Amino acid sequence: MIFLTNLISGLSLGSVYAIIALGYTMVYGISKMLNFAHGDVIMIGGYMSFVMTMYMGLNGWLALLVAMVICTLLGVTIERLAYRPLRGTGSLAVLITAIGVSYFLQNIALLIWGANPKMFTSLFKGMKPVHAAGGQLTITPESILTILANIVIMILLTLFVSKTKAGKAMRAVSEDNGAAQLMGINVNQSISLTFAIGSGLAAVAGVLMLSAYPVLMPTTGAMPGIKAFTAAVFGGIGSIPGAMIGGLILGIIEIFSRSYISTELSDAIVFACLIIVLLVKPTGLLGKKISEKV
Amino acid sequence: MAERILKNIRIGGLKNAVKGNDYRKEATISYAILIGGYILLQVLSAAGIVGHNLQGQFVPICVYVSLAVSLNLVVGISGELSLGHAGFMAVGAFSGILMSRVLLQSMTFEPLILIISMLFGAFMASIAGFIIGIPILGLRGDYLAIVTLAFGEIIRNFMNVLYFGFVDGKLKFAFNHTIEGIEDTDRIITGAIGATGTKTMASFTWGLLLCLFTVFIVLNLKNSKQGRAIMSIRDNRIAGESIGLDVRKYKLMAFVVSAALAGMAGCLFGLNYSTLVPVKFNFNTSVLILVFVVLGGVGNIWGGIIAATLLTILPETFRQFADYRMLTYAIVLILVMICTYNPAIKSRITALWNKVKPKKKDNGPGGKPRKKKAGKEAA
Amino acid sequence: MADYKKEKGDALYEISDPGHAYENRQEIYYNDNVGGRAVFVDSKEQYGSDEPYDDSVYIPEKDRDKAPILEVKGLGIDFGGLTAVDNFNLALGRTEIGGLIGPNGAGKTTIFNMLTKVYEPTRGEIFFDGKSTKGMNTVDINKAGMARTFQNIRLFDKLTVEENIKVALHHTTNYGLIDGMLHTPKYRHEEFRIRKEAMKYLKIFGMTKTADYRAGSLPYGAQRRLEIMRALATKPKLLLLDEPAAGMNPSETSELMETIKEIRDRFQIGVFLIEHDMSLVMGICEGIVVLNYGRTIAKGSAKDIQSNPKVIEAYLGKSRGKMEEEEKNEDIEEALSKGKLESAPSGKPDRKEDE
Amino acid sequence: MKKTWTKVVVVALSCMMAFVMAACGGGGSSDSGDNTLKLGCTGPLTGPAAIYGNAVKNGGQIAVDEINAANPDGVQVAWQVEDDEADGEKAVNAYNKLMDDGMQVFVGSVTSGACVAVAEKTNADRVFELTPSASQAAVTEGKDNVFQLCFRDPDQGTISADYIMENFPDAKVGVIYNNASDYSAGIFDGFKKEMDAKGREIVAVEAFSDDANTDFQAQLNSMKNAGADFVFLPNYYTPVSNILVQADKMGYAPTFFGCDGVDGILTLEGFDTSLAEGVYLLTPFTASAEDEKTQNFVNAYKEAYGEEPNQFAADAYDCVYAVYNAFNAAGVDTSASAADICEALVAQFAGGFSYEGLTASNAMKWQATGEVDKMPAVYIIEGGKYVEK
Repeated sequence: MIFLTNLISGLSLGSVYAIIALGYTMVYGISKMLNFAHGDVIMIGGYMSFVMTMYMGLNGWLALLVAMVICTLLGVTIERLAYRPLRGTGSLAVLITAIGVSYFLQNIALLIWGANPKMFTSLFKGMKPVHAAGGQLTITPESILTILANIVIMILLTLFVSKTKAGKAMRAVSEDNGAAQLMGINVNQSISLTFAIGSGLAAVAGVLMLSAYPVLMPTTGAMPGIKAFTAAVFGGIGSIPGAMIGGLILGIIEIFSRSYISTELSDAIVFACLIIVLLVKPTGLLGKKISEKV
Repeated sequence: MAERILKNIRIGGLKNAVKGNDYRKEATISYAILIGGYILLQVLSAAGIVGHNLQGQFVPICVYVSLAVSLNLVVGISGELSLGHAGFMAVGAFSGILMSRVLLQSMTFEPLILIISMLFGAFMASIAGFIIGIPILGLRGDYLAIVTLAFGEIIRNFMNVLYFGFVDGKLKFAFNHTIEGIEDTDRIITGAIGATGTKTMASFTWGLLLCLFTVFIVLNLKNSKQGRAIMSIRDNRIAGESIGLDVRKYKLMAFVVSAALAGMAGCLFGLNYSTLVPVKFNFNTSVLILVFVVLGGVGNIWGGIIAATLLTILPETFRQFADYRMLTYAIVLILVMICTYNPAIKSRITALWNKVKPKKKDNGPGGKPRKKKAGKEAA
Repeated sequence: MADYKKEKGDALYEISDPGHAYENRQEIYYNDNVGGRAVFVDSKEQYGSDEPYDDSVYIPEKDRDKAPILEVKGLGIDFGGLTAVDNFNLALGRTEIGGLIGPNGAGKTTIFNMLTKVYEPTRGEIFFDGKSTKGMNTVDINKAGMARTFQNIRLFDKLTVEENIKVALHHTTNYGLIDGMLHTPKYRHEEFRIRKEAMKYLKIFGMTKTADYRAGSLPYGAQRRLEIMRALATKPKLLLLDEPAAGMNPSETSELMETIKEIRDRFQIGVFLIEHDMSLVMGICEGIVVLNYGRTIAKGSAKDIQSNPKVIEAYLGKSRGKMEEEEKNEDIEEALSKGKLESAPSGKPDRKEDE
Repeated sequence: MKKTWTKVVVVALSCMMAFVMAACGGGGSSDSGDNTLKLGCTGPLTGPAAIYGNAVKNGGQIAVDEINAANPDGVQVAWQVEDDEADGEKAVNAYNKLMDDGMQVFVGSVTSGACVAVAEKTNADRVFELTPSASQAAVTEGKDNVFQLCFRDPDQGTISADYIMENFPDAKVGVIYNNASDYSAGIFDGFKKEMDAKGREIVAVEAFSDDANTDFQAQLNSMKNAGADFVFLPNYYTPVSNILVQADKMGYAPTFFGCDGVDGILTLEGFDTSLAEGVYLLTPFTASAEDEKTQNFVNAYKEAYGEEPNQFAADAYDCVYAVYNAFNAAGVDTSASAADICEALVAQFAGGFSYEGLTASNAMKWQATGEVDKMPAVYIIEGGKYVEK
């Protein structure tokens, strides 16, 4: 029973990672950059949702919608102002800029909302957790709905990328930027769209994460950001199903190592697993093989 | 066969050709900046012009300069992105502190203790670098970067559960819990609380020596058989293999030397403060060092020296902005990156500069119009 | 040009077997063109009626008293389900200049990649200098004495010309990491020596004045030349050149031809080259292999190849080849002997084998 | 080439600018004509620990404003807080900046790690130091000029252990602590020592780290499985609030016992205070205490900053008053050098000076080692309020 409880909480944590990782992986796929500010977009999404529910009195779901819109705009703005001027100058310059953006978002949140943490009200406040097996097994609505949300997002995203014109354009740009441009695809638009989707998802991930783990601070997004990045690499960065699998596995490893091995070293174990996977499969579980033309 | 030189060979004009790296010039500039800066600051300090705040940063500046130079060995010269440099710094710092505490039991001559501690820190960090280096060398690009990040975090995680201390004058070690029967004052490293009671020995002069040594090693290595091999592999791995370069060996070499130098710098850093916590060596610190390298120009040693100095001082100078300090820092960081790397803005600055600058003929020595090669450098 | 036998079926040679003195071997080496494996047969009667061509290997007379530098038996590689190269056989004399030609996408570079172990062959064996290269990697191959250049030039762009050659000399540069980091007297001595050596190569190729320039910023022709120099600096026994004349004008090409011959003569090594420029191939290659769709379609001297209908067909396409064979033959012969003939039937742009 | 020179110019210009700005900081001097005592403090105003630094900054400011308003003709107090991001290196930088600005007494640092690094400097520079909240033993160790106003971490652990053993003799005690936090690990250290010494078993010990401080289900499950019906939480209120929320979802309801770090949990914005019902905490200060002093402070704080003060703010408030009182008692002049003030204040603090403040039920006194003698009180949260036990 404990095993099952752990499994569910692992899947739920993993689902959060997976949704965040989607943003990482899509942005990486299309612009080959590590967007370290992605975690902080989650934090902004959380604050937005918090502000909407606490100060504006909006319903949680409506607040989520508003947060998604704001994060989408934020993501597009960041791309436009900070990343686009550096496109084509190599991943390092953009990486550092992304870190600058991350500092910026954290500090602006600190200035606006102060250093005191906020307790986030769960999106599923009305629902009660289910206890089974004499209190041994606990199923919280947050965990189940997070897992469900993850699956729905995955399906929608996969459909979007494979079926719609915009999605196909995105794939084309990730495959070959230059060729896509020659084929008349608006590369800027595709990249903006990717950032928009990734950031919108970040807001969803933020709200889901905070529903389960409610402490909201300006630095809330940093560590989940890094973990999700790890998850994206784990699954093969650039691959959408990879992000999902990577996120889930990472969440499960984290919870299980904490439960059965060591609470102190759980992060070390997560990262060690990542290294082992990369040793066996150098481009992650579902990553494309890198081949060099000779 | 007679020594016959092939005739009539046209190699084409060298109009567009660019002179290569001038090692002597690079070294001269680097040493001049270091020694000049040292003398300048010492004079200013003696004259009372430099305040406590800046004086207090002399050692950390030296440490960061040294870290930037050593990271440049991996990022610039070997061409791999490393996000775990702070991990090696941590290994060097904690093992160096440990060594200094042990030596202080029996020795009193501080310079010798400092040197031995730094060498020990470098040694331990190089071992860490070696262990980490072996598995990751088959990886490339961003995958290698994430693994260095992961290792940096693992090292820090382990530091959180490491305990060292003296019990009855003997060095004891524990893992995951406190040491039995230890007095507070005999603790050396206490898990997440870190190292306390360290005797501070670092000084600006030691910092300068560290920087000089690091620059000396890195520049020498660059201009040697090994350095050329490392750079060749960066420029073209397949061609490197085709002329018989053992890619793994040379990558490992760059990694280990860089780790050792980082360990040395970490040790000096550790011995500059009476306390040191493992959290100090988190991802942010790794990134900070990377920012020095990128801002100073990937592969450019003296650029890294200046960038490290500048970016260490910068947040302090922003104290007058009070609450907006770190926000200002973030904005400056973004703007500087865009200004130095965006092709359009860059060319505008260049044009502006050309108007001001006295005319010079031809490509001067050391000229490196990198144009759009930044992408390649980064890859 | 070195003398070698041109008659069909005549040019049999005695091959060496690893571990045995080649003199002891008396077997005659043929090739089963259909079965995909090299076989040893006593006579060529086994060949069916389906227009067998002689797949025996030509070795220039001057090299026949020595074991071939390179022997390839039944080499093949599959990518996924696709057979890129199949049943490739070759023997190359110690100081022979051999040519490998074929339309784009025929698998020429793939063969080079297999020889240098960039790709591990799926089938077949490679004997270099009498030793099987099984289990060797690219680095080992180079250490054993095979050096190559690349179709798309692969220089160490940010290093200077001189450094590019010094890197290639690293095996003979005798100092360790500590010497390198501290610049000990040993370092100085060795660096002085290899600098002189590097300059010697530059002098041979007339490129001394480029020594301090970045390799990546040199004009194209100089880059090609530097790549050859760099390969030579590893002191190979066999030099593989992948389209050395690509992008060169006719006069540069003829200079290159001289250079290649000069290299062979001066260093007494074998040269095996891929080239589309027929003037170069026909001009200097002593033995030529023609490849199409991963299979050998012809072997022999320049003259054999020029008149081989299969070669003509491969270069012009089947229907035209057959229908207009009579009329076209002469033109093609002319083209083959004089100029470039790069178009392939598939018409695909120059494909670089990958994955 | 052009690029290089562009860079050189940009870099050189900004370098010069930075040096000028940094050097300018050194212009301040201590002997300003007016009768002002310059207090300085460093604390995390940004980063994950920003809440503590900001509380100290604000709490100190309240005390300073009160003092300055009360004695317009007497000694005035200036209060300057610099950001140290809870990092030793930055703290030393911030301290040096304060020195440049003419600080005479150091009332910091806020966090232990940073404070130990700074204490080394104040000891060398002979600047009197009274820290509001750096509770590690190493802060004062071997430094005659450094005093603490807060409990030492291990002492809190010891007192907690004693209280638990006395009042909950049958409870099965589990502990969840932050092994990456010196505060938490320090308290646990003292707690475990005391429990071991008295032969009381701890049924389960689980740790977490700052990097993984969101999901506590594994730790809570482990507590549950070990049968712990009493969980000691020597943590700050942020993780504690998280733990309470998750325990509630799991349906796990042991008695929770926290230390002074838990104070503030009731005013956490958005927190459902019903979850904290029945939580014990051992703290020298709560904002709901009814004495006049506390109420005045709390009201002033709320008015100025729109939130309830936590223990850090109260500590800072006490620190400023303690230093101010001791300074007046010592009879030094504000024009004296920091070193002279230091000697006078050390003599006061080590010589039986006592101060009645917000953060102790008795009058605080200091030992020469820098430790404070004060008694904490145990509170229980009932009806959304701290009720003294």
